[in-house]
Amino acid sequence: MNSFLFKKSRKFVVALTTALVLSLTLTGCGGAKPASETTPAASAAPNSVIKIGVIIPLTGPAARTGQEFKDSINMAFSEINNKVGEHPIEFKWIDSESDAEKGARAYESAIVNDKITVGFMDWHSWVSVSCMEVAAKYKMPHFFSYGATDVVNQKYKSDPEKYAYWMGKAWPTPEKLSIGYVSAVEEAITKGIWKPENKKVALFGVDNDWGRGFCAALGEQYKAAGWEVVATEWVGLGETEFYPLLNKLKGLNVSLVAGTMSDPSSVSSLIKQSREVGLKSLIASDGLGWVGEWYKLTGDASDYVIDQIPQWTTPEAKKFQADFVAKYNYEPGAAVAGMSYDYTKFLIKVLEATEKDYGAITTENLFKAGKEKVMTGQLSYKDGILMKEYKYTPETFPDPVIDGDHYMFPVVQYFGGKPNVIWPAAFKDADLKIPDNLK
Amino acid sequence: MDMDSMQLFNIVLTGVLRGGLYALMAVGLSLVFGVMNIPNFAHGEFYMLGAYFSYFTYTYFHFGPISSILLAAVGTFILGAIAEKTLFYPLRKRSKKNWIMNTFLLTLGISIVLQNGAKMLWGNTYRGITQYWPGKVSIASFNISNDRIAGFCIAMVTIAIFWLFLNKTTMGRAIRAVSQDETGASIVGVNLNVIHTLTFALSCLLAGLAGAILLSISPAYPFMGVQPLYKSWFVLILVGMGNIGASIYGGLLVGLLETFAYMKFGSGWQDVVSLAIIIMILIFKPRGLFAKKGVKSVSE
Amino acid sequence: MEKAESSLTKGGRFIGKFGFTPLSIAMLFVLAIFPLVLQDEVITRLLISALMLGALAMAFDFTAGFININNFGYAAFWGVGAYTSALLAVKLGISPWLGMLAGGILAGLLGLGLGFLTLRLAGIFASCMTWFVALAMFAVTANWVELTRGTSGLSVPPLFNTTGNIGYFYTILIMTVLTYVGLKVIIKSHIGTAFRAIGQDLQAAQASGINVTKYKIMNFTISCAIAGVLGGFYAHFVGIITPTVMNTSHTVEVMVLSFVGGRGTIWGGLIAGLVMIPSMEYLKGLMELRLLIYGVLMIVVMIFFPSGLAGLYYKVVQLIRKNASLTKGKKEEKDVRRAGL
Amino acid sequence: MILETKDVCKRFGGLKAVNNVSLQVEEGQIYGLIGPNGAGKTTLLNTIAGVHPPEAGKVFFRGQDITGFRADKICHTGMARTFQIVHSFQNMSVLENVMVGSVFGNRRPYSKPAEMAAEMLNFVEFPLSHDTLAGNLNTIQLKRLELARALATNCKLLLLDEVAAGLTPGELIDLTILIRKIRENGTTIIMVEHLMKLIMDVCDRIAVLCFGEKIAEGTPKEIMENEKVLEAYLGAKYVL
Repeated sequence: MNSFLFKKSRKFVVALTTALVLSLTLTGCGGAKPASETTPAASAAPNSVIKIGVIIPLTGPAARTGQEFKDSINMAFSEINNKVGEHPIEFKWIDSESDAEKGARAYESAIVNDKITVGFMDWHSWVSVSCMEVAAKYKMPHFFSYGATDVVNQKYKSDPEKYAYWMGKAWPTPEKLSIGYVSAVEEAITKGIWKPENKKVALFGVDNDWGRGFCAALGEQYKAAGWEVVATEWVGLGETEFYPLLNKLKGLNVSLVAGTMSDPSSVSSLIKQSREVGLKSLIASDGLGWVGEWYKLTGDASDYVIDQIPQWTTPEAKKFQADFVAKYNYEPGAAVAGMSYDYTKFLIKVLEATEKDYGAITTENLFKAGKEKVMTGQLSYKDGILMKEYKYTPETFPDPVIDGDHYMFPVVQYFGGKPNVIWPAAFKDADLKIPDNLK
Repeated sequence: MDMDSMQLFNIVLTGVLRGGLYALMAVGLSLVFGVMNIPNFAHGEFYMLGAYFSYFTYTYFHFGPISSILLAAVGTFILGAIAEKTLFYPLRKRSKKNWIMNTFLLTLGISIVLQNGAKMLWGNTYRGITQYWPGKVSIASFNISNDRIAGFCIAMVTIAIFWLFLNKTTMGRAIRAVSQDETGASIVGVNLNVIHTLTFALSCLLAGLAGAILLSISPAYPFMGVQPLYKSWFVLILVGMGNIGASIYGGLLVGLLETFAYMKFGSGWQDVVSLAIIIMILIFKPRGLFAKKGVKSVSE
Repeated sequence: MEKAESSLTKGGRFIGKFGFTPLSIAMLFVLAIFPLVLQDEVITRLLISALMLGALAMAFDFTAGFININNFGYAAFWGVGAYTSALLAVKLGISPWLGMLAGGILAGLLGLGLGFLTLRLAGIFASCMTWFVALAMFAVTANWVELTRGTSGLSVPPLFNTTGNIGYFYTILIMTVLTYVGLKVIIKSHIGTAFRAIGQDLQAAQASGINVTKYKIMNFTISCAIAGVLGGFYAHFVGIITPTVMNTSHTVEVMVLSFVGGRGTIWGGLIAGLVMIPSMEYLKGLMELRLLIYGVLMIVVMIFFPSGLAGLYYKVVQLIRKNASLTKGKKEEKDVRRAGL
Repeated sequence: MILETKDVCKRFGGLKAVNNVSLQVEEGQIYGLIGPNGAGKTTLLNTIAGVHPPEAGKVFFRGQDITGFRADKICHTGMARTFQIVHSFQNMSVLENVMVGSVFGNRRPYSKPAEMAAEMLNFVEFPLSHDTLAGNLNTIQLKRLELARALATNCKLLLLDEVAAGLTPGELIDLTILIRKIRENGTTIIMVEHLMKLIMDVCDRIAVLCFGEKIAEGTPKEIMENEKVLEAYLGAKYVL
């Protein structure tokens, strides 16, 4: 009886201790907050810390992308010793877990508990939409989120006053870019480089906001150029089996297969298998080069494939790429790591301008700077490693200005894993090449 | 060939190739459910581990394709045995009450641990290879990569060996005996602990083998196991739980069904269509398609 | 557990009818004034999440812990409620409050239909079928772009036009309490006896005249309807929904809560929600390690504490009673025996 | 006639568990079903009680064709049963267990099901407190509990499946008295039993099953003298 009781009570003590520790942790974390209700004046001091809240998916399905964001942002800031002027920079990595609710909650927590000075970045459109609400509520300027699709634009336009805190998208709605695919192909046809058997195109897209938006736009643009869209195929995220799809496309006998997929395993499988089944079409695969390791996965099957993507073309870009590999030991993708590096530099520029023009780097002043300088196009960023100029105007807002002189992805064709820029004319390395079996 | 028969040939060809690997996965899942009554939701994670094993042996240690794949099988076998000994064995010792549900949640926990453990260890990078055996084979106007043919053959040979093992060896007979009547088997002197460990490890081996074979098609990634898991459950429900032999047909059938739905309705709707069909089948045949004596009925 | 109540006063017996004890009333009171005292939006938001998932876990337990069927497609019903309410508000301008109700009704009807299809099947098979149907529902939501905007997501008008979270908090608090009381009242009624009988011994239940299928479907429908209403709340709370609300991962989240809390108790899931959701949030810095801990916790609970937090609580109660009885002298053995279960 | 089966058949796979069995049970009888192991007694009982419908043949209860009725519906028509391997609701109290019968087993539920349940527990002389948890009972106690639960459905016909297994001689006497008492209250009983002593003591009529077929029927005395029966039992012994 006694030993039984002893055994039980030991369990009880363990349980009680656990409960106690747990509740203490919770109250400890929770209780600390009201006490640190500091005034904004503290952050206005000359060498006060600037806290940047970066929303990225660090866990969950898109964690790979989040990692690239994190590393490239760290790189950009480490180049200025994590200091803007006299102000040390501190990051608050806000894990969105690719979930609208968790993202919004984490963002709110970063604003309230961690007292971030400014918000930065984001990857998913749906996280953007729910975080826009939080930014508006706390009047927190949030710069350069990727969340590209039209839901974000629509939300912004529904109440530009309220959502003015969502300071510009880093990636425009897909249709603004995709025209490159049409232009590049049309150019080759007019030049007589390619005489396609027919003007039939089949589209494929990853089955999410990105893929749907992109294919819808691309379809319209091809139709406008006189092409017939004979099929549109949606592919589940993470799908790696494309024999049925490819054989179907092969049966349709189209000259061109164009589309996009966002995860590397899918897109590399598609490309590899297109070679295996002997698909006789030119392939335009948007996003093949998004993640660094793609060539290891596709091998030479990627030859002749067209992609529209920022490239490590400039010497600065190549240097960044090499530095990145040296530091983090994996291949960065230009569209993620490269662009987020540029946008981080842009943010630094905004921070510096705010200090210069408005006196102190505070949340309020950053909002003012954003509204008065960035949104109007007065403040733009020209030293990017990928784009000529990152600029917003009231007309394009929340998207950046898209054209050959500003923000434009070149269209490239891969050979041996290396890109040849084939469009626009200004950057051109070479003409479009047509595989032998298509001539 | 005219268009229609081309289509049909296409469906059959891709469906069979795809189904062969579903079968490999499903046989393992079915085995563990039939013998141990464990609905294993961590099966996909052993598939994932198999892919990683063969990736590392192939690219880092430069083993040949066959030995990489075999090493992956051995590796997952050992991991499976460890998992059984350290997790399921203690649970069985403690209580068999509500066993199916408890083990179901236990495997869910294992799956979370393995996924995130893999992510911590190997990061979020996709680790794949272009091909084990470069080149392709042409049948009529269709091309199939050597990897797929080889993969399908390995899957079929494995299943054949496995079948022989279950039916012709003492150990295999013991496993089957346990699946039919655990108490009866233990009375005639079958050591249940050994059988359970062996069964679980074998099931993991099959999953790991599938992951290794498919490495050139789907690169190793911490969360790659989810889809194959869905698919193998699909197969299991369709043919009747614990019906190990029928899982092979079931795998092929689901492969064909999916390819068909894929062709006719597009990728987005393929799950809906094949599900609808499976639900219809189950309404009329609640014991699954290949009901036979001793199969656990899905109906009460 | 019923025994403890019988010795209480009249008032105690009254609240006991609704499944409360003085302790739980006190806890509820603390919870209710917590956001007012603390005035912290983040904690309030966290509590809203915890309550919502806790309520879902309770409704999940209503099926899993009583009729012994794990609705592995639970998140899909939650999602159906979310989409129904959201679409009614977006397309027809219907008030979110009515929308939530409609979401509940639609989810309940779907549960009814699915129940007819699957509940003839035994345990794990029924679970698998609900899971497959949920996967199909997910695919339909993602592919029916004209209606749902597919994976782009649907912007949803908020429930309150204020910036604070306090309104949401009290809404979900009331919904949670109503869920709890409603489920508890059902459980304590004869219908509840039928559920428990089915869950504990199907054959005996049937032989004693219980129409097993009818009660299973009834149970399933109620549980799904609650998920629907809560889904409606979620949609208007978070402001955007994508088909990912129907993801299996959400079902797993709810299931873990209800199992860690303790099966067949109803309140276990809520307590687990209130303990685990904040803990997970504060462990966020650990990244994958946090999920690893989560997995390990599940394994440990399944092997060593299959009765969950509730089991732990009853053990504590049993211990206290035992100590009391030791001082008071000998008490009836059966009391102690009962408290253990 | 309260129950009649006409040429009932039930197969499992290729095995004919019950083959063309016809029984007639008169109201107020205690009817015994005996036979060697695997003779199909429990299967026959299950077929009558609606656990699985017969593949061929008909079952009539109080003049009504109940073939293929679900178990719960059959219970509502006034037929209750106990199980060979006891089935109870482990996490419910004894009283609640019996209340399941009194609440759901009757077509018209009692206004006071708890009292009815308590009455039934007293009737079967349940030895422990009514709020003991069923999970804590031993098999003998569970059998009593099952009996009370079946009686609480206010049945006209009671099917007993090996209710005496494992009893001491003293308990057996109690049970014999109890079974007679149940019959005196107007309930007909069909019992499957291995204990010959009990069967011969209480039964009015006995049917003998062997390999799924009815090989004999009659009064206890007739059965004891039936050669086929002796052969079946002896034969069975040799097989064993």
